[in-house]
Amino acid sequence: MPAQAGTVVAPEVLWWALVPLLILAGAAVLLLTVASLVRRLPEWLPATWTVVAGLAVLVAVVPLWNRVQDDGARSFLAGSVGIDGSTLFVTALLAIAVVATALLSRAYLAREDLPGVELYVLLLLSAAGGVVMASANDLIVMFLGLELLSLAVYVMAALHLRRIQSQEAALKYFVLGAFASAFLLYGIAFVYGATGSTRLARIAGYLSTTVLLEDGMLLAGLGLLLVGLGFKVAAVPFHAWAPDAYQGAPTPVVAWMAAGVKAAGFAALLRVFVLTFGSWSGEWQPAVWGLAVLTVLGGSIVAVVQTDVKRMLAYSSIAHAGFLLVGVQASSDRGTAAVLAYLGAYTLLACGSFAVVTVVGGAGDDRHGLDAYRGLGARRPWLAGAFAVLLLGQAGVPFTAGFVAKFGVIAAAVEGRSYALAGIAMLAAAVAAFVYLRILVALYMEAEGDAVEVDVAPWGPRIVIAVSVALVLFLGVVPGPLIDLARDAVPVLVGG
Amino acid sequence: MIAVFASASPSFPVLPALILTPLLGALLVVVVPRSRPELLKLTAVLSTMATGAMSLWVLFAFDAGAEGFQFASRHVWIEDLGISWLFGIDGISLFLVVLTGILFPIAILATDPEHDSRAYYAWLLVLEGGVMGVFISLDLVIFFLCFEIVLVPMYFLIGRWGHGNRTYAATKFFLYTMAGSALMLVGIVSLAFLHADATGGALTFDLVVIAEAQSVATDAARWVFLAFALAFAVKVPIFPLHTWLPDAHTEAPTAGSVILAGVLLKLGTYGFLRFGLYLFPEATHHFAPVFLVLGVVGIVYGAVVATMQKDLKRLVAYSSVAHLGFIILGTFALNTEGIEGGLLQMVNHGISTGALFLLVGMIYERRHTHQISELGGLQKSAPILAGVFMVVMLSSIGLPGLNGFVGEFLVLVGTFNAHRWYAVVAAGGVVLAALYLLWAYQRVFHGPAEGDNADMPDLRLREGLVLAPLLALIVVLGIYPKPVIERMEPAVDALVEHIERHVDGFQEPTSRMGIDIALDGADSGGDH
Amino acid sequence: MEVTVAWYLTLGAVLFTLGAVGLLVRRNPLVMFMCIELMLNAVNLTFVSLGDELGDLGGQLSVFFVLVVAAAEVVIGLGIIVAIMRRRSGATADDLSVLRG
Amino acid sequence: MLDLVWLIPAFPLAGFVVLLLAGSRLGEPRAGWVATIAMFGSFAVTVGVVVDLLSRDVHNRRSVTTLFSWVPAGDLAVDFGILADPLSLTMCLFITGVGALIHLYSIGYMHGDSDFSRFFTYLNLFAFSMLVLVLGDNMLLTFLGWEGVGACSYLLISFWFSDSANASAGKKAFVTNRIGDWGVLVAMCLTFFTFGSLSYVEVLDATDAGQVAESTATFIVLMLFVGAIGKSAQFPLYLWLPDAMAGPTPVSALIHAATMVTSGIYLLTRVNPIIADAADWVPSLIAWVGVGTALFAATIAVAQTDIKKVLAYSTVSQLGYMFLAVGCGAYVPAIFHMVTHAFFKALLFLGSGSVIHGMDGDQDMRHYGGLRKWMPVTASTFIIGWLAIAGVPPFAGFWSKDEILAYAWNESPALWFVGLVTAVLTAFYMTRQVVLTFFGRHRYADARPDEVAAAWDARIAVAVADLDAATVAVDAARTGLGAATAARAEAESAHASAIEAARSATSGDEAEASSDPEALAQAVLAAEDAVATAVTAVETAEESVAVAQAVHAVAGADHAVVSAAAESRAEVPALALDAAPDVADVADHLPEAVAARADHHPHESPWTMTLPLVVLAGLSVVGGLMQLPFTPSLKFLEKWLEPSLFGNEVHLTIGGGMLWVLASIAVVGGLLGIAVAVAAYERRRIDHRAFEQPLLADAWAIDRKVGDFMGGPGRAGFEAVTTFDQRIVDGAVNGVGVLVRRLAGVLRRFHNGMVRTYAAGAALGAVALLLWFLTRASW
Repeated sequence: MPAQAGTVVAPEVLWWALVPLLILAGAAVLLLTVASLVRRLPEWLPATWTVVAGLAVLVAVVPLWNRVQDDGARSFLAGSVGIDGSTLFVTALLAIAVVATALLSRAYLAREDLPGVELYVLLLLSAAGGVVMASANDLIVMFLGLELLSLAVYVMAALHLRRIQSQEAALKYFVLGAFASAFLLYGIAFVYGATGSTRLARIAGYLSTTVLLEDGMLLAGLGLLLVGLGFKVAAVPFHAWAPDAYQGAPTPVVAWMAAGVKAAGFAALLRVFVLTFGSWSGEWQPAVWGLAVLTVLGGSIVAVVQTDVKRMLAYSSIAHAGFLLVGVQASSDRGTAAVLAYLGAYTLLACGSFAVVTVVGGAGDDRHGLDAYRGLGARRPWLAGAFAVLLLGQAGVPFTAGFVAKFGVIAAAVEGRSYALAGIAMLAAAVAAFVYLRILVALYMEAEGDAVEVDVAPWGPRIVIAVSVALVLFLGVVPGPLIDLARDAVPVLVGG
Repeated sequence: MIAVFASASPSFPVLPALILTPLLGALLVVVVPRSRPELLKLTAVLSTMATGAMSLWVLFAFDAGAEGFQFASRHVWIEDLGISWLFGIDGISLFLVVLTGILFPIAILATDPEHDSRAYYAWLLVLEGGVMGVFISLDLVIFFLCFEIVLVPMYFLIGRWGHGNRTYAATKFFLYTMAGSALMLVGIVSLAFLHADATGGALTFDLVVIAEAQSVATDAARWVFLAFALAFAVKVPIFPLHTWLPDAHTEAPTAGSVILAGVLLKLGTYGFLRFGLYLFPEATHHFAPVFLVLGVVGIVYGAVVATMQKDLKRLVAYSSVAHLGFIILGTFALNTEGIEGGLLQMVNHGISTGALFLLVGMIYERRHTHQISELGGLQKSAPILAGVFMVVMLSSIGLPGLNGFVGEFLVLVGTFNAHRWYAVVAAGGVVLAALYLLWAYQRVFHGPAEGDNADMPDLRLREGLVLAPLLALIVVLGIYPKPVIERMEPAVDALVEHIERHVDGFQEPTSRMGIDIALDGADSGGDH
Repeated sequence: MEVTVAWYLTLGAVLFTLGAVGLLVRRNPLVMFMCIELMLNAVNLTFVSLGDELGDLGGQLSVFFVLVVAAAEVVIGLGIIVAIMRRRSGATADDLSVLRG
Repeated sequence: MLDLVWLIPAFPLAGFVVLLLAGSRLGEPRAGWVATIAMFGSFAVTVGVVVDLLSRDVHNRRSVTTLFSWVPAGDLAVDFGILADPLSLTMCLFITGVGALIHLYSIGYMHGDSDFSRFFTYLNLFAFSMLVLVLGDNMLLTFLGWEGVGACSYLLISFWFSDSANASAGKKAFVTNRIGDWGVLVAMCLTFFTFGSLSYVEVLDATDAGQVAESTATFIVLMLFVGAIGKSAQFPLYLWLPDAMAGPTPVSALIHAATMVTSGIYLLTRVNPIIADAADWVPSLIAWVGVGTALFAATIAVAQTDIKKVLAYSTVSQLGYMFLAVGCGAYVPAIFHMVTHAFFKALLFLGSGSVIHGMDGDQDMRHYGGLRKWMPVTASTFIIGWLAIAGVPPFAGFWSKDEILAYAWNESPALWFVGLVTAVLTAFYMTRQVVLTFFGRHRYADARPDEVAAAWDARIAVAVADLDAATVAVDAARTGLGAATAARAEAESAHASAIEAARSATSGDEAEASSDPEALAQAVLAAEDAVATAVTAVETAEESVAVAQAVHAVAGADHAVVSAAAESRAEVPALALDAAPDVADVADHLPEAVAARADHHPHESPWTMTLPLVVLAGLSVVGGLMQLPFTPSLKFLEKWLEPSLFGNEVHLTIGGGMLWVLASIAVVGGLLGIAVAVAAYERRRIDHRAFEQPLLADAWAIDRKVGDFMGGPGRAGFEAVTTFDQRIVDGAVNGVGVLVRRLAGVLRRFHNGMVRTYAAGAALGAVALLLWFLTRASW
């Protein structure tokens, strides 16, 4: 509604809906201020603070969830921000990722003896960005959230001051990220031009009510949006940053990239394409189909020849993105629910896996070659066992959360009659399985060789690993909760 | 109608117990204190024995006359997708369950792992749980879950306790079979959705419901069938998808080979029956010629390749390819004799080949080689071992009076009734079977015994006790298979009727009085 | 002749392309970085002209957000570049290829 | 008694089980007795059943006793039932009877074998399988026995497995039989397909009622015939039988002469109604294959030297007769000959076994001769068997063979003629065998050709050695002489100088008379002595040279003689009929073995072995009484078998007179064969080598050729398939893996670490996406 001259309509604000965001942002700001005021902060404080913040968000989400389930989704701030099931679901995932990353980081920073506060502040901020993305009902807001998220992560990637790889990763990530957000922005501009608004609800309404005679600008906008978001979720061919960034960035940060950033990215993807441009799915589905195929195949195949475990996991995360795109491509409620469920499972898998990598990486964070894992099964049965479970989970072996996730997206694709896509995805999964098997072989079936002793995992990573493994198995056997939550979390657009 | 669940589920949920007991055992094995290693094997043996006992109880409690599924039980798993833990047993799965129940204790008792027995036993128990799940689950997704999960324990068993080129074999096994079943998942889901669309009902993966409805359009059904068939064909394995088998069998530890040959290969053949014929009668009938040809090729090809093997274990592995060719042949003959013959062969092959692998393993323990050239004249030093080997070998050759024959003959008769010339060629397989096995026996047990062969110790009591039940079965099933057959018959008849009901113009190909084969076409495909 | 919105859009597109191509052809991180700024500003131009075309404030408003974001990016970007230059002065973007494969 | 028919197979089965469980504990000879008693028990029951059956009227002589249901699957319902009818019981009679005798015999024959009990275990198992074969009331049960006997034959042929040759022989037998079994399998499939049943009663009655099409019947019979060929060792599947002789002799007698090999004939006789409904050319095919095999095998038997090989080929030949009979629709004569053959061929085999036993395992007839002196019982019984098989009236063989020939004439004179020739050959080679074994010189102690050759080589070696030694001696002597002569010359010159010194001293002026003449004289004398000794030395040296040369001359002469003799010595014949090869020249160079054999005396076998011989001999004499051609009333066997033959028995259309002619021709032919053999081997009027052609000895080289093919192209083919499996089939699988890796290798090049490359990739993707979207746009 264009503001009428003279009167300023103060947009209503649903403060309760903003609680998670406020917690995260507030925690970040507070932590920063305290840190800059107090000389010597106790080493444990920042991490604990962040963990508490994350848990607080988790707790806060519960009543909001119930409320949204009861009286439906809401939109406020002149319809530019909304709150619905998906918002809260993704927020929860982000919170989990934050907690996990924080738990990993403390041990990590101590081991690498790096300055202790920035990482947490940035983590909280980027999480806040993620929440914004997940609750954006306006393309510009979404862009802001995305930038907040990304900018923080760029810096986090660069945080390991003594590793040139860390800075290189950060630079690549940054340059390409900025490049991509330019595309995204340009796309937003076109959509704005074509539909006269950046509000998702208005766009959707406009598209459903009017027949565009000239849809060139809109389609171009769609394409550019797809580029921008495709970059965030590391879809081939916009994925190139991911392997390098993953390999170079500090491992806990990688956990956040894999879990948090992906979740936020797909949340945005769903809101924009499935939700807003759902009526135009005929136009963009084929494009996403192509992206999905490229991504799932590219990720799996290139992973085959990697020797650095971090890099392997990076490519596998690309393959996972491909699977998620399969769900997006379905452009249906089932598909959306499947994507959300997949994100839930993947968050666990990623946090757990990178927790293990953090532990094995050892001082200097550079022991990521396959031979670092050789014979681990004999030396550290529990660690290796946990990693094995997580890897099998990523491979989508039955009775792990990974299978439930894959099953969901495959079902969605089949329901949408995309049999070929489903088939290709499954075959790619078989290829990817080889990668995980290679690691398993190293863990269990090869002589120790000259593997360096892995030092005992501190309690932080231990908790992360234990919890994620437990949940991966639990959700594999009792997937009900995850699937139901995801189903109830399907986003809805409410006009402002 | 198969749909009716013949007997109301009993008070004690025996079928879930068949799965849970071994898994529980696995858990126990994992938590056995480090200080009491001797408990590991005990726990494993006891839990498999318990499972075996339950399977036997099922066998005796089984209502022989009734068709349809017994001991049925249902627990919802994912309501949203209509997936539930749906279990049931009929004459088709009954004996495979029993076979599993019997073979696992034997495999565990027969040999001890060289290292890391905790994980070894745990994996074996998980394996048993998975296999049981495959044989008793009547929900497509649950079936797939078990079908897939089986790979993991087997992968570790081969890769960690195998010999020689074990990692290669294990990885090949895992990837080959996983790739094979990748499309089956798509097939399963597609089938469920197609069924839901056609019937307008809710999404369900209930095998019986979908199969009885036969609501899916012919072409779609054929495609989905192919997706299933690929998975099963790899698992069986059908020529030319068999090459993972010799590697896996050869490198696997003895227990692994026994289970692999005895039970795991049956996953495929069982799948063809339960999820091929039953779900897709039309498609099965349509593609039957392909599988018949591949079956015959497998019989001859497997035998020929087996003849030339230099590694005893590899030889036995290739003999499996030939035997499973017979099973495929019988299955796709689409008549009672053939299918029952195939079923019998599944059980028989499990017993005979399982026993063969045990014996080869025992020879390996003594001589530390599988190379035929390094063995010879063992009958002198180990007459009892040789005698047992002889009996098992003859049963594998299909000597009448031993278990191998009845099934083989039923398959031939059934196939002949349906597709004459396939049977004529397949019967030639008996000659080759005699050739490669007798030749192997001659090179291993006959002739002069030199070096270590001369003083190789004979069978120990424990080994004898392990083999005894198998030998007993070999003889009993050869002389008196009636109890087995009559329990299979209702289910098989129902299955054949099911096919007749749902394939236009298809009649069970049976014998015809006073037929003049010269006038009767070269191949009486069964449908007129 | 009268200048329609199409011209502005075309100009924006041209600038955007220029920026993109520049990023691809230049080695100096700083210059690449400026190219990105160029792209963002091309978008700004597009926003403004479209907003004007639609008679809607949204377009102009967006530009402010974009400017802020661009500023933030400058800070971050320069920070990272400086951090790298401190260790390897005069490094071009292509020199930074330790991570590959 | 008929309801106890199940006891017939039960006895040997029980024996088998007992021996299996307790055999080694029972040990020798108890294990043997257990087995033998089991057989006699079974025989007794059989007799009882037969008596019982005889007491019934003719149409009531077929009874089926169903023990339990074996394979009830779908339409196929196969019972474990016993069909007791004249045919099966006739088989049982001689299987159990002859079998019992052979068991008894084996107790003696296997004496001292380390695997004594294992042998009898197999033997009983075989008897059981054989009885199941004939008693089975359906094809499948027959097949059970059919394969069972095959397996037992395999086990027994390779009984002494440590020798690879035996093992191979067993394997060969089993596999070759399996080829035949393939035919039976197919036949059973078709039978079930046609009749929906495998039970003889149903199938045969249905066929008899003409409910089967000719083509079907033809195919069934052909397939069964393939099986029969395999089991009854007819051309071309006869190859395994000669090798089967590797087994212990009682096995050859029981399995490879009397019982198992006749099951082919039994099977065809059993299904005679189907043959009757088959195309006309089928019976003649059977007849021709039969008679052809008969002649073929007979020709080979002529040239064999291994006593058991002769009998083996003779068996093949006799079985040919039986097929000839079946082909001519003469089922009764077929069975008749089967029974008589069981008598005399078992007798002959056991006899040969006894001989081998007495000759310490030597099976080469060339080393026998004149054994009747040491083995009276064996000899006399063997001779009876010989007369029986040679077709000399009134022995059993004459009647059966003659009847077959009569039917052959009835079918076609050509068949008859070939059969007749075979009969002549039979008489010939059997006579040859008897003569070589029991008559003529006892050649066992003879030096064998190889030994003689060896001796000669040794002898020549010695001569050469002597000659060389002499030459050396001569040279030595000559050098000695030279030395001596030189010494003498030296002494003489010393002597001369001494004399010179003395002379100058005496004839010199007084002024130098200082030297002492005495000393000089001494020197001269000493020199003279030296000369004298030198001279004697030379003389002795000359003598020794002479001696050495004399010795050399002698050695030379001897060498010349020996080599000459070696040149001119007569080739020692492999079969020295007239006299032992003359080895006077080399007597003391023969290997010890010869001397050892010289004082060896073949010995008669223990009673356990001779008793069966006597009994069988008796049967071979009177066996003909079963079926005397003179009047129908004397054709007991024919009347007895009638119920099993559904009146498919062909009836002779030729008159009694003609029969007499044929019979007499046959007899004359037989006598002729005998006469020739006697002339060649006993009287030695004819050179026996004329008959022992190498090609015949090599069995027409067929076996060898087949072996070469199997070892050559056959094996190569199998190898090819195996390589195909590794390279192509498995190669494809691994190829996929390689492919993925290659692809990945290509793709990873894009990840070259340069941010600008990445950006370019992304930009390209963006452009592609844009273009794609814009193509779908409407302007």
